[in-house]
Amino acid sequence: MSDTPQDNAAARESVSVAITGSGGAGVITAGEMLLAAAAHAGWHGIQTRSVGPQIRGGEAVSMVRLATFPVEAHDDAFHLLVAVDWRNFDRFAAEVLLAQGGLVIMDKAAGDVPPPLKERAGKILSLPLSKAAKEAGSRVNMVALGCIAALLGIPESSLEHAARRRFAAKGEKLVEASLAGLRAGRDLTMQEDLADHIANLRLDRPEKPDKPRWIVSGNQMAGLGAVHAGVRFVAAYPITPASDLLEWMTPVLSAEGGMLVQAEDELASINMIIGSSFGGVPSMTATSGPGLALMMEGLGLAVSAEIPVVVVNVQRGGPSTGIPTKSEQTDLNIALCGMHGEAPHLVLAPLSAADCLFTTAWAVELAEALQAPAIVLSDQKIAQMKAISDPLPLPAVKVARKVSEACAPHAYKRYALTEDGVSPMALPGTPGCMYTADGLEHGENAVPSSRAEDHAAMLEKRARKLRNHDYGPAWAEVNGEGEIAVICWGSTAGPVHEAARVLAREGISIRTVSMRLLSPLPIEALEETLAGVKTLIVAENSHSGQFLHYLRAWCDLPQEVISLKHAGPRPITAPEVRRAVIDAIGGGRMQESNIALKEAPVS
Amino acid sequence: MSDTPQDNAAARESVSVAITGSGGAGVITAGEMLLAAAAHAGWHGIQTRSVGPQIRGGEAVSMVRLATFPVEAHDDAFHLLVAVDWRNFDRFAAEVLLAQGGLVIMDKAAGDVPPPLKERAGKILSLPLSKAAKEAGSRVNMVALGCIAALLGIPESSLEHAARRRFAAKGEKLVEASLAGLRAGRDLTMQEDLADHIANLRLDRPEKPDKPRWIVSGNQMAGLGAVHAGVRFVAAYPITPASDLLEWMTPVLSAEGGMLVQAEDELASINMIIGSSFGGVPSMTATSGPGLALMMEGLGLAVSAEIPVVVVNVQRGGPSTGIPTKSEQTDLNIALCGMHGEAPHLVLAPLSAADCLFTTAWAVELAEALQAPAIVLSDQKIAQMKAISDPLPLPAVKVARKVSEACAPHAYKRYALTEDGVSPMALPGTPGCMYTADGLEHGENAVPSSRAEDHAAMLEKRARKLRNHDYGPAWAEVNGEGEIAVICWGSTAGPVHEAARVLAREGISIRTVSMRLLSPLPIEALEETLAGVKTLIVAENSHSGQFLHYLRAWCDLPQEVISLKHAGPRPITAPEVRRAVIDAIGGGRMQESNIALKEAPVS
Amino acid sequence: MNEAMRKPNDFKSGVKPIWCPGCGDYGVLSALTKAFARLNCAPEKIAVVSGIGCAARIPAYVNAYGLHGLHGRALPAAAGLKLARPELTVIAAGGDGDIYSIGGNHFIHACRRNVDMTLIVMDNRIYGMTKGQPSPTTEPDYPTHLYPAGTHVQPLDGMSLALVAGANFVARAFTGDPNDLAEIIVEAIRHPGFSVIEVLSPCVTFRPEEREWKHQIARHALTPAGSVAEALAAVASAPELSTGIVWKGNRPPYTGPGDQAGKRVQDVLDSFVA
Amino acid sequence: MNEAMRKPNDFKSGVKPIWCPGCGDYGVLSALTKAFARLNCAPEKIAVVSGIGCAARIPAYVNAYGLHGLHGRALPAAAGLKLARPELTVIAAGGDGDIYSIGGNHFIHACRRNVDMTLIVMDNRIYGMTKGQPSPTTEPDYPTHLYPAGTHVQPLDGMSLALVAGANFVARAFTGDPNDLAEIIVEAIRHPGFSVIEVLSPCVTFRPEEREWKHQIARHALTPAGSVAEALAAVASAPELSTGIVWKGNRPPYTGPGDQAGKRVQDVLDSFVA
Ligand SMILES: Cc1ncc(C[n+]2csc(CCOP(=O)(O)OP(=O)(O)O)c2C)c(N)n1
Ligand SMILES: Cc1ncc(C[n+]2csc(CCOP(=O)(O)OP(=O)(O)O)c2C)c(N)n1
Ligand code: SF4
Ligand code: SF4
Ligand SMILES: [Mg+2]
Ligand SMILES: [Mg+2]
Repeated sequence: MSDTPQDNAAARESVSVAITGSGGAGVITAGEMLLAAAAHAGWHGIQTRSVGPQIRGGEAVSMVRLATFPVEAHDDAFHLLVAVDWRNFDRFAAEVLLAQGGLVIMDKAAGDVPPPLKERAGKILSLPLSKAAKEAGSRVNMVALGCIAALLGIPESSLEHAARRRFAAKGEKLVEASLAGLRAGRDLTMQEDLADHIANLRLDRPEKPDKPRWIVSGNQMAGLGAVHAGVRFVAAYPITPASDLLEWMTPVLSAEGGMLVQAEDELASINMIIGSSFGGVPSMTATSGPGLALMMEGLGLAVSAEIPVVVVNVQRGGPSTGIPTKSEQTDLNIALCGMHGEAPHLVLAPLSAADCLFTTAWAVELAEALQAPAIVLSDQKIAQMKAISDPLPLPAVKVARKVSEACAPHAYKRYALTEDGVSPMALPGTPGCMYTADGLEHGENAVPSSRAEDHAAMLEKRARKLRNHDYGPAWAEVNGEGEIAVICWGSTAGPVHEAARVLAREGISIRTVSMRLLSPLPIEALEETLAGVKTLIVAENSHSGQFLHYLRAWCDLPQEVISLKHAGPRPITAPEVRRAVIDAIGGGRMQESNIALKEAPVS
Repeated sequence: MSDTPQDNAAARESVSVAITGSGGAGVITAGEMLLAAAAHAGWHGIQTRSVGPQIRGGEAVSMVRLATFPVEAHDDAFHLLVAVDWRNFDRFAAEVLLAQGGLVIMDKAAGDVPPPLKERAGKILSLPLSKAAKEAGSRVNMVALGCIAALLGIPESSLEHAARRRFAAKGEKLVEASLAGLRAGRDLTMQEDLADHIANLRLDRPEKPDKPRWIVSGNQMAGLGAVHAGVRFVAAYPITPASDLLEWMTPVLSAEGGMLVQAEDELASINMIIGSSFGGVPSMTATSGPGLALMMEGLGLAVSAEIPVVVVNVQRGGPSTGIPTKSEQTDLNIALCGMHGEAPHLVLAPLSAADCLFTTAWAVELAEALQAPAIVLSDQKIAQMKAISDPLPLPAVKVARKVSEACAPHAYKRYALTEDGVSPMALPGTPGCMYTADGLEHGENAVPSSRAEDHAAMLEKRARKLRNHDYGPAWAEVNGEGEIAVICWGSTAGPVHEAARVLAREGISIRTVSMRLLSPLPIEALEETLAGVKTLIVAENSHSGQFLHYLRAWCDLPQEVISLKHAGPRPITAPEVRRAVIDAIGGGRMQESNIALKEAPVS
Repeated sequence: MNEAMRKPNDFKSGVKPIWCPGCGDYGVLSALTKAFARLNCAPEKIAVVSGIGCAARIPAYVNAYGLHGLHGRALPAAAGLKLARPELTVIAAGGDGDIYSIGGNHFIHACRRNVDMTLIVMDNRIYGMTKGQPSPTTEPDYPTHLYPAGTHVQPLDGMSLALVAGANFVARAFTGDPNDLAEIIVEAIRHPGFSVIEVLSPCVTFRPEEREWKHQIARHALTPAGSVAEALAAVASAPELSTGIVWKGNRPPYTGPGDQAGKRVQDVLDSFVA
Repeated sequence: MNEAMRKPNDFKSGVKPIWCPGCGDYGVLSALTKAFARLNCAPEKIAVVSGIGCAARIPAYVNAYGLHGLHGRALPAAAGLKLARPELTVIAAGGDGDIYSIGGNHFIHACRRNVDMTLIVMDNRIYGMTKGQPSPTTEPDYPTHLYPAGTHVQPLDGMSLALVAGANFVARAFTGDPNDLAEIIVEAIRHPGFSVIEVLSPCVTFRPEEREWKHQIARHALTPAGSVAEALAAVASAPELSTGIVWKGNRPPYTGPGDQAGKRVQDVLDSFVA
């Protein structure tokens, strides 16, 4: 990895490949199979996709990064770009940057290479991909995948394994056809003089893992975490990019004795889960920005009536309908501050696709323990990413709501002012404790009250229970030492961790703080963690610096604060983080005030 | 005004009276008539009320403050408390504090005086109010009002004027009866030996105003400001305490050729006004917390599609349904940060009941000029307060949307990247400019785009147009000089201004900054205004300090910051502000960091 | 508590209603407690779920579990509760504004979803709690502060909508006849699936003329019809203030999507292996 | 532009639809432009307002003013526009999910409010845009990724709801018969008040079997009924895939609450004098 992305590594620890083509070409399938084959062979890696606006038949790019070490994020340039065709490639150009000197392979029939690519490419190779596919009785994506696998050095056995898994259900004929295509692709590559490029693209051998690796998406892991933690009722309304989380959950819930109900809208879904959780069943919904906006009134009720619910919000580009298929970290504001009145609640963020498992389960634990709503801020990047992972242990969460025993008539106080602020909750069916949960301000006995004293006591109780809880060390992943720290939240952790790894190898030690618990903000722990830091780089995938301003609002930050941010389809990358650190070391930029925030240059 | 509220003034510049009684007793009417009579006689003053949860027939308090100078807020104690009965008085006890040594007048039949009152009262007088009412063929509230007027020295002619205005429409018989009651009250008082108290309660003579004074409520003034500024379409859904704003508007709009449509819910109202404003008609809605929560998705569309709309949000106690009939300043968070994605927009706050006229009109001007949604954060206190005011001039706002002329087919760019970020908007009916407004991210031509470049350009455009606008001096009322400053927003301005007035007479000069424009935050102007300030007192009617944290998030604040805050039915009072200033001067409290915020002691 | 001996009073919570003296909602409260007594339900096995409004205040006055939620959202909250806790008797309650205006979408989808619970709509043809704005059932020419000259909008016909949308039991009752109302509530609760009872319940404060309803009611002018079409015709042709049960359907109640051919958590882990 | 010469093509914007090849919505677009041509509207006097979904993408493809708003909210936005700008021809358009699921409340209230505009519901019995979840019109046993074993929920009958709720013109059409559809759109636009056209519009991607609809349509099995009750009966008894106009009512359109006995701003100032 270097400052200007270029392709000059010797033996590769990490290689990035993009496959592009218009609808029906199957480039997504090819990318997923490449990942699966690599996983089988023992590599790590991730695969993501970017698609055009067409519902079907639109153009798409499949982006794959493979490595000998665990990766959670893309590199900022691709070493190999394979184009089945060039249709609307300019739509993706900003997301798919070819490394300087990188290799481009394209179908002979695809037409002209887009000019910017031409400039950067080390070599452009026109191969008869579609012709070969036709001859092999296969499809062009398989031929392309065959080429790629051969260049990268993916064992044929792993490729065959991936093809069998993929197509077995559809019959042996399809399996054979795809294998033929893969072979044709390999043969095409071998006929060319690509020695230099092959040397450059070939991956180091991986260490063989003990157990077969998993391929997981964030949405699957969030669903798994929720069901594992005991969620048995889900009500939701479909929305991209949360729908596949719901689709994963329905059958599992039905097998676990729970259920998923498709509601008529998000107002219904949030209120349905408030009802079910009032009934004692851990409950969840999943949505994305526009749906979250519709749920805020319901979440306020959950705050006031102290009813635990979990909302997994898979962020996408905003504002409004925005860019539904692309990632962004800009629902932080609404998640933190989107309710009217004083409404303390929980906000968490998974750090990677795999971490969706732990973080979602933890959210269920916290919501139930604190009788408060929890918003989990996932995002499209990790939610729909396919990531190779060691098999994940089911997290050891302790999900336990403090419930009330049966009691004498009129003795039960639903909102008793306990020391920790959590009051035992009577579940319907418990004799003697009949009460009415209320979103009107109330006294300890749950009867509505507009008295100033009751209001003050309840506001304080609801704040106290969150403030005083012991969240343990999971509030963030904290690594490294040094006077420079990079702080981030959620899915930006991936590139930050990788930048730290690269910098460490360059002999530069930095501190990284990747926050999982965003609200209540663990101010003390955070300030302790940042003690001694001179320069703080705040990295986030937003336009206005929502995270930075949130930190400023509540914490004393180090003297110099650098904001590394940009919104939209391009996430923050590891090289950007690394560059920001190097620039910060370069110095000459220290400043007294943390007002005139510097914005790190962003490519 | 003194530290421990007590009643020891000589000639009164300001006097506060509370009238309490259960439903049907008419204490609200009495308070309003007292205010009207005082206005007629040339005093200034305000009247507010507090009611119990009953829809009708519940207990109520009418709180009146009269003064020789303009007042916008209550004092923190009452010099005279008149009780028609004591039913559920404890509900209001925290809101109606008797000044130490104050006078209590009660009906003979009302039973025991609540113990805390007994301790504070200088004298408790049992009078046969209801008996006298019966004898006079009048009602008990008129008798009580007669007593009060006599004690305060309100001229009988003004009282009679108020009674005539109030009851004329209902017939001369009622007028006569009420006059009889008023006289009976006066006579009752005169029979007692109250010389000390009368001396104490009697108001200084006012300067006679040139023109007859007005009595206005914030809701009326907001409606007037909106219609004056050109709003001609309102869609809304009833909610306390915004309903009377709507009820004021319907007939006026119908006379002005506009209309008010009651929508089926708040989702409909916000989308209706988006539709009408897309059509070119300045449009508005009004709501309160729960309704605002439901409008956030719509407001996000208005941000993205750049459609001006104004939402007057009359704040009440939160979270959730909260305390619908009481005031609070806790919708700041949602108003500022309640939309998903990056959604820059306008947030304004009127500083008083009268200021609702200017601020709402200004909001219409800004929304139209910047093609963005504007939220006006009024609150129950000023919205439903009755305030005496000099006649208000209709503000000189310039409401002008930048519209597009007819143009050649396919030439029109709805979201053209202009320098100031505002793009001429074509109104339906304009030949050649047909385009589709969109909440999906789009290019200049309004066609949806998920390209990173388009997204970045539009995010920047939407932020730029707000950032670069010249808002002039109206962003805040700034007064005074000194190293101590008090900053506040919206309706807390009243008590802050009054505290400054009192302090000035005590020889203490402070700076006060009462913010009207909250978003975009005028950072430069604010920092300039605060230059040289050593101690900043941030006053707000919230539990968590929403305003303070917002300021911290974006500005470098002075070295010492003191948070003066409490939520709920009791607003911040002038004596509290004064005390915070005195304490700050007391010193010994300066501190380096602005993290370990001090909270001013609050009674 | 001796089960055989439950009385209406056992179902009163003792919390003092905020309702105006004479409000029709007192009669609904009284009928509801009578119905629970007749059904001999255990109070802890009942949940009353509501939105916001005068009518929607009813849960706190009943000695049962209650959820006083958001304006318009009683039905989804009630459905979530019933689906998660099928053994409970779930009542949803609210006013004409709560259910038919802001809650209209949940109303039609609750009818079609047909969860086994009972909805009581206390119809006073006005927004009581917010002091007298028109509701979807207000007559087009009825003057209010908001519309001194009336809304000019056709009222919504909740019963016909319920019928078309698929409710499994549809009735109208009058709060001034609490025994009859109690009987209808008993039948509605017993009837499987989603039951809708529209209760004419005067707002004596903002619509004092509704006190006259007691003289205008067409008691039991509605009787169970043989088909939805007949029920619709009956509602259309009956006098405006008719009461009675007009429809008892036989659609099976919705208890969730049932078996969706899934695997349990432990068994699904294999699917992640590359 | 010469008014006498407007052609369907004059109403195409040139923006390339994101729709799948073969999607039924192309036919709706084509019929809509035909209807505008037949009505000889000026493009700048038309506004097409929609929510979110495949169907709801239609405004950008029409050469007219368009508002592509929020999922479910086409109808209030369209009503606001029409009430503020009564001289415009306003079309609201969306899918079965957009209008009947999340937009259901606005649908019934739009019917009862009766603003003079036309709603086109492109019904494909599925959520196309979000890739195949069930909609309110999906059959209870239809398998999707979300519910492999079906939802077990009764479909919503949009036309009957429209009739009961008060729509002034109700029809069903088929996108595969664009001339007929265009004719129905022309009639709907011409008819005063709120017009509802449910258009059967196959989703070839997520419900490929709907390609068969072209063989199953009962063309004009519906004809204008004499009363709402008859119209309801006709809808109930006609074959599932019937087309035709079933109702033309004569309720006067809503143009706002009209004169509410108010004073103009300058005249109202007096009322503030103490
Ligand atoms: C989201 C939201 N919008 C508006 C309100 C204000 N509100 C409270 S009750 C009510 C209507 C009450 O009318 P109805 O449902 O008929 O009940 P009633 O009081 O007549 O019994 C309204 C509009 C609210 N609480 N929440
Ligand atoms: C508030 C909100 N919730 C959910 C979505 C996601 N969403 C987009 S379109 C759609 C449904 C589309 O179905 P339909 O209206 O039938 O249109 P079709 O695509 O089938 O034409 C959904 C759920 C959204 N955009 N906004
Ligand atoms: S306002 Fe009307 S509905 Fe509300 S309590 Fe009073 S009488 Fe009943
Ligand atoms: S997904 Fe279905 S509805 Fe959407 S464009 Fe494709 S065919 Fe049409
Ligand atoms: Mg009502
Ligand atoms: Mg559809």
